Amino acid sequence: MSATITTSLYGVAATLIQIVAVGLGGPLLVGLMAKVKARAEGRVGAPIVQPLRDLRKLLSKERLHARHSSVVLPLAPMIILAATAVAVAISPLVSTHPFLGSSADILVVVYLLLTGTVAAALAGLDAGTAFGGMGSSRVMTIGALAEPALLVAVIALSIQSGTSNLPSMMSSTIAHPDWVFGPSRLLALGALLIVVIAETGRIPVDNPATHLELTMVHEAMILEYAGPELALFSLGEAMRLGLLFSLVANLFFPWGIATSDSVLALAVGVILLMAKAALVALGVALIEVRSAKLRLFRLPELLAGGFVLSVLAVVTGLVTK
Amino acid sequence: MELYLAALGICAAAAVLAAVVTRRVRVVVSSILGALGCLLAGGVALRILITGSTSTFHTSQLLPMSGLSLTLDPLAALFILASAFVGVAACVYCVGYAHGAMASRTAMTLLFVFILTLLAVPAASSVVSFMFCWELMALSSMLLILTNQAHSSDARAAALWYGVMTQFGAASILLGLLLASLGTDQTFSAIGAHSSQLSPTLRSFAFVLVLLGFASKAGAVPLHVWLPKAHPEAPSPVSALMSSSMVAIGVYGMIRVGEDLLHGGTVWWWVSVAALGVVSAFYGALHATTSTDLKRLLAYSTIDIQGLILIGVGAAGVLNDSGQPVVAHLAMMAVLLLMVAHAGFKGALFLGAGAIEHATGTRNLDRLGGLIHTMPVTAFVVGVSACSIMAVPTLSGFSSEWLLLQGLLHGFADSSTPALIVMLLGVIALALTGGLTAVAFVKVFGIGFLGQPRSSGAADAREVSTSMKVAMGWLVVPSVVIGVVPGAFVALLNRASSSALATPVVSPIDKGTGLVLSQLSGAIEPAALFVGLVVVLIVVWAANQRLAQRRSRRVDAWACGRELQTPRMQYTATSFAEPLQRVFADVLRPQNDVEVTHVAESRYYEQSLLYENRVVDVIEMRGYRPLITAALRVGRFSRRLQNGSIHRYLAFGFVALLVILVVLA
Amino acid sequence: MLILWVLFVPLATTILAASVSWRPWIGWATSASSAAVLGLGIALSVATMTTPELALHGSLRADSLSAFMVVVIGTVSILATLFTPRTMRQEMESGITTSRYARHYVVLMQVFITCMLLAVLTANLGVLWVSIEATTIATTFLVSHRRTDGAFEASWKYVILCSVGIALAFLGTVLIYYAELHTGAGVHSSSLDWTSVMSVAHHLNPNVTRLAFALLVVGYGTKVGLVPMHSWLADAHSQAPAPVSALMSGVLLTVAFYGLLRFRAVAAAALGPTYPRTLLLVVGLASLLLATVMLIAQRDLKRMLAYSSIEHMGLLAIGAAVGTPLAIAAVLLHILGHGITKAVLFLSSGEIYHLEGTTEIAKISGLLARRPVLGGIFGFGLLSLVAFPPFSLFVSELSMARAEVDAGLWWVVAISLACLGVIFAALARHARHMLMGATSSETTVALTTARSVAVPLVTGLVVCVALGVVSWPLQSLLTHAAHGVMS
Amino acid sequence: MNSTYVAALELAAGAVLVSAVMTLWRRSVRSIVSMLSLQGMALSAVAIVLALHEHERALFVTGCLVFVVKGLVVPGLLRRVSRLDPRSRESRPLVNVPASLVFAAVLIVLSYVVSSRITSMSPSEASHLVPIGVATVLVGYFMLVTRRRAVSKIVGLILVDNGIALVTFLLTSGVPLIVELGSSLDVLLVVVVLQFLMVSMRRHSDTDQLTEMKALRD
Repeated sequence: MSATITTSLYGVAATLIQIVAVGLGGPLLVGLMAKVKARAEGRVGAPIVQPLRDLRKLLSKERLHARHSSVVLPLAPMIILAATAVAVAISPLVSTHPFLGSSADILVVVYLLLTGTVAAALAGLDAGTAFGGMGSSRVMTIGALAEPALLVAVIALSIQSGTSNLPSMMSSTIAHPDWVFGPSRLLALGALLIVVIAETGRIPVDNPATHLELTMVHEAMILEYAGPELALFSLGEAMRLGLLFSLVANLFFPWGIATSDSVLALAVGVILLMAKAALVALGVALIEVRSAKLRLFRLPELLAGGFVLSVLAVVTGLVTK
Repeated sequence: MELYLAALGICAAAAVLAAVVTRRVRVVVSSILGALGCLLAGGVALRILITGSTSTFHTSQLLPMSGLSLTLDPLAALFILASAFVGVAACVYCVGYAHGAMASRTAMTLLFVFILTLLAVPAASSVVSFMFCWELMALSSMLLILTNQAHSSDARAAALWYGVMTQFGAASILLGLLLASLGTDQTFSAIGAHSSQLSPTLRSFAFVLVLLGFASKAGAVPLHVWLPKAHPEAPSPVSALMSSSMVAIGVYGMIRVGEDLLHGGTVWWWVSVAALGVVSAFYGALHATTSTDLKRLLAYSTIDIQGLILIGVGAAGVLNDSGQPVVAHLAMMAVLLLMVAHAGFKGALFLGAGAIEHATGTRNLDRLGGLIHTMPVTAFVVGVSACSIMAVPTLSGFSSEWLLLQGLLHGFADSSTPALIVMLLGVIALALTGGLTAVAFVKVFGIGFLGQPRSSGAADAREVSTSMKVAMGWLVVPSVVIGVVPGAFVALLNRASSSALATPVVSPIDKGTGLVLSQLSGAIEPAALFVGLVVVLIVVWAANQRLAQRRSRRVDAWACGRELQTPRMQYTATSFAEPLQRVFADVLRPQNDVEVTHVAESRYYEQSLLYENRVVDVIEMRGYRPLITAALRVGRFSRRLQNGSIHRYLAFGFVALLVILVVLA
Repeated sequence: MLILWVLFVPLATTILAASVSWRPWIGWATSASSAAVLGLGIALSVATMTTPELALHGSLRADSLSAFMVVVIGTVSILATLFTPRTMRQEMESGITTSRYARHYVVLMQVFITCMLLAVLTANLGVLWVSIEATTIATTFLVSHRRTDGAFEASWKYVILCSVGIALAFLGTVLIYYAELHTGAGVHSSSLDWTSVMSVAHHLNPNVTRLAFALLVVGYGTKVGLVPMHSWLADAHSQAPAPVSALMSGVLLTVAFYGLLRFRAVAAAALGPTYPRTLLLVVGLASLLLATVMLIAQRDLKRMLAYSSIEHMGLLAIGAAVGTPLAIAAVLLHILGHGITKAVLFLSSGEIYHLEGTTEIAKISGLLARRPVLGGIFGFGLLSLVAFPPFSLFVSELSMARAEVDAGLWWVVAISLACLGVIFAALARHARHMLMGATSSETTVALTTARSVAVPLVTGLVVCVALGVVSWPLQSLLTHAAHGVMS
Repeated sequence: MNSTYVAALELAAGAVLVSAVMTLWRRSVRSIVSMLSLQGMALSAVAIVLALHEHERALFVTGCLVFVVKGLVVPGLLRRVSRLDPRSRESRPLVNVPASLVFAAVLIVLSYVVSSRITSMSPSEASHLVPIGVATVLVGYFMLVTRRRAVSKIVGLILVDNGIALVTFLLTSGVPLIVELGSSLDVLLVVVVLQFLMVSMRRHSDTDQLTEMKALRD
């Protein structure tokens, strides 16, 4: 009985640690990527903690709502945050058995992320402006095209493990180190990277640093956001990024994640998670530096490529089983 | 069984009442009576699902030369339950909705006859009884589509399409059932007991025939063409019933005949079912994203969901045939859950669409907008149902799609090639449609309810009456309940699935509030997720209130500093879906017309520009239209047979006489 | 004695109608006479349930089949005669008819009905032929009743085609008689008596019977409206006054079919089931196919109904081809359902013609909006015609399909169902044009339909529904009749 | 006695067929009607010969009746009708005369083949002649199909009836009831048709009008 209580206490602790880690780490990853990009372009760049400072500043600003907007405007960032936070809470990022680990299904994570996208797209349409509609339309288009690649890639991983339960997937990967470099895994990794880039709105899919009408996607959507709502929105987006990077890292390289209940294991888990996520961020940043943003109507080709990779991953997984 | 018959009787009484009493009484009293009948039927169905009992009824006093046979088993009960649930909503909705042609004697009577047949078809358990109820269902729904025929040529065309398709479908089903019932007294129990003695070819032939008919009713591509015409044109309560219950009965037929009567047959049957599902899901989802007519969009989305259901049915059939009964049950339960969930949210969406049409006079999304301010209840209903259909956790669409994905995922453990192909295609179809559905329903809610009104009708909209709100609210309940505590339905689903599949196994899903598959591997606790989401929302909300200013200020939208913002500058439904339409231009084949009028003085200046964009159903255009043209050509050509010349008429007989003499000589 | 009354009542009415000049009450009297026939038919049915065969002097006899046919004739003729006063009034108002021709009309109608009753009640196959021939003569004048060019053309074609056809049937009857004479059983007394023919049917010379049955199928098939001698049907039905069309389509065709049913039993006994089955299947399917293609691009309302009669006669022929008790019972139910439905449709089409002045489909539209009751009756009649439940044609067609599949003829069912599908599409398309659409500008108010029109027609449809839903009381009679014609 | 009977029977029956073929051959309405009259008489001769041979009084009466009706009355009526029509020739038959005759020959052969199957059951002198009756039916029907004039059509119809009557006499000389009924009703029908024709002629004064009416069509 007491063992159960201890386990759940550790679970709660792990969950809280994960949420805090992703909540802080997400913005830091954004900052890190900006820094890497700046350095690669020969600039000094803002400090890595700049996104956190921005959040604090936005929170203290006046709350402004566009005239024709509805309850969706303030609600959307909260839903994005809530969905992402729950996804973070159930995912084994630091420990293989977080508090809500019973529902730690990778499909749940996928659908929670989709929920965030939907909320964001609705927010873009709420004010009734041309820009918001454009952003929403583009975000949903990209989302609709990225979704198949994401889901099939995830299924490819699940088929290999025989389950879509995240902790089980990770422990089976730990038990079969040879899987990591199998063709199915590599193909799925490729697909997931493309999806992650699309979902987090990075170059070559979207340029987070532009406000140019022709190229912007995400920024157009949040054009009517200001002050605290913008802060929540940005935090939510950053947490999505943190979650995705951490998940990719853990799915393909689960070592270091806490499998036992001890403070030490949790600490190791946090540190290694930070390191792995930072590595992924570094990789994505380097991709960003080396590529130009694609035209909107070239994007389907990229995303279809991701989809094909993921289908190939399933097929090779079945063939080599 | 007596109570079930009483429920049917109450519905019949409502129909008769609607035919004889005055308009005011008709709308209110008969609707309430109808709702009571549905409630009773639903209660009976629920009891059968809980106890797992089966009861039968036969009388030779009805239906000459065969008699009427009814059997209630858990499979039938589940479909009756779903129909009854939507039926209650449709009846209550009618109290506020029925006006004009819908409140007429004929329309109201037919509505209750339609509900009656929806409740009766799953219970019918002999070939003649089944066809009788089935055809009566087709007839009443076809006539209901014609409710507004005086003002809508689309409704007339839709009814014609629907009628012809359903008649060919019924013919196909009839022939299939008659072949399956060779050598029996045509009751389903006798067919089930005897069918294993039929030759495999005959059984397959019978199944293919039956499948064609049921697939057409279920809206499977390419037999779907009637659906996106008929569902939008029917009055909304009827659309809701058609889209949530009637199409499900098509699936019921496949399960009943394929699994129960013909005992699963061979693997390729179910591979073809799944293939139909894959095509339907993708095609439906794609058209849903590009439709701008709200109800047409919902109709295509029905095709999409029906596709997913067919994938599940196909997967269950394949797995059952290849010796994976546990996973087969999982897939079947997923399908049944998805069916029930779909009945709820699609019913609510159609009623919501009806409310919008009622309030604004249009169902063209390009002319709506801003309704969340004037119609908050409708906005809530449509919002929640749209989220459910997009599989947002923790609503019913999510629970059921998750279960379906689990069925497919564990189906990969089966190493037979057909099974793998079905699972793979199923996963791909689910993946492809998930995103497209999200686009479609973000469009519905975002364009329809958010932003500024795009027409005066939308601007002057008022919230609908209480009865309509109650009816819509009633249909939101399953979205939430199935979403949050899907485990509560596992026992019911297991009974229905066991009565469908010949090999009963211990339920693959554990008892509890969530969906825990301990025999396989995988679990979700939507209740916990729901609590988690709510807690985080509250925390974030509280934190936001504490950390930042509480008061908000209304300002003009910034829009990159543009001064003038008119409703016409908003993105419309068409423009919202335009990027996707371009991506899938090869499948959708959109037709674009650009008409430029230049000013007289110079061709470099344009006076006006007309852009028209249409997405027509390619399958209808390329597959059906040529057939119709050919039939008409045959008809016109054969008119020459009877050209009025008596010489020719006499010659027909003379030639026949000579032929007879030569043959007999 | 009952049999004699059945014949006596219409005969007496005939004499009454012939002896006084036209008054509307004579029309009502004919309806009363038809009602009496129906009542006597029911009494006859009840009687035949206990005694399988009622005979009178060896020249008249009634079994369940005859009794059922009397019921059919009675039912349909009530509907048709109820419209006599109305039709005559309308025609006199528009100057088509004078009181003299009205008298002719009523007398001929009664002769027509009497002949049909005689045809089903006679014991002698020769007299059966004679009475059917006599209906030709009566109806020829009824078809030309309006004395327009079209009416003359139609009745000219009708009389020529039917004379040839019925002559062939006569040849067939003679050959059967010849075969009966030479069975070696020493039958010499009763000259084509049904009972005696059936008693020696097993010994009939197969070669002769084969030819005879083929001639009978073509010959009686002419009156039934089966391919290849169907061509008169559309012309005659479209030109005759509505009650006449109703009576012709509703019962005349099926009375001739009754003759075929009798001879089918003889042929089946002499030749085994295959030959009559093949022959009837060929003509039945041919009729069905012809009706299908002719209905697709049909332009005239009454011709549309006429081709639909050909379709239904084809279905009956196919049902008779199967020849199992279930099939025959279904055929009989179909005869009754079709009779009532077709009568309702022809009578309402007569009203439509009266209102619109045309029967061209292209010129009629929005009927439901302008005449909701009449349009509704016509619409539901069409639904009954295309065999939707709960109308009785659904049950009978379904039972025929069952019997056909049981007999191994599933491909026939497949073809029939395909044809029925196309026919449904065609009829629905025409109905869409005629019934639906907006009200034209001139008459925006929906007009009521006279109760004297609506009540009988609605009653007819309700009877169709009742027949299709409730088994009692017809089921046992049908089974009885089916077994009777098999023995 | 027997050989005389056979010869007389064969002669009379042969006359029926010959007159039938002659109607195909001739074009003028008057001679066609004469042929018809001849045929009626030949038919009655067959009946009378049979009646004498079989001692059937009823058949004898029938034969006399046939003589009066088919040999005299009906042709007479036809003559009257045709007098209403100024043109007295079959102008353009659908199949021309030589081809018609060749076809008639084919029909006669066919009827022999068919009849042999029927009469093999109980061969007798009379039933040997059945092919003649069948051939008359076919020739009559052929005429009905291919001749445009209304009068020619009626002649074709009567040929069919006569052929059937011949078959009836030859096959079932014993019981004349239905024979009588049949022939008398046929006559009734023909009279109906004739009356029809007259009414129509009064309206249009042209028999071609009637056969060429094509207003009722699909």
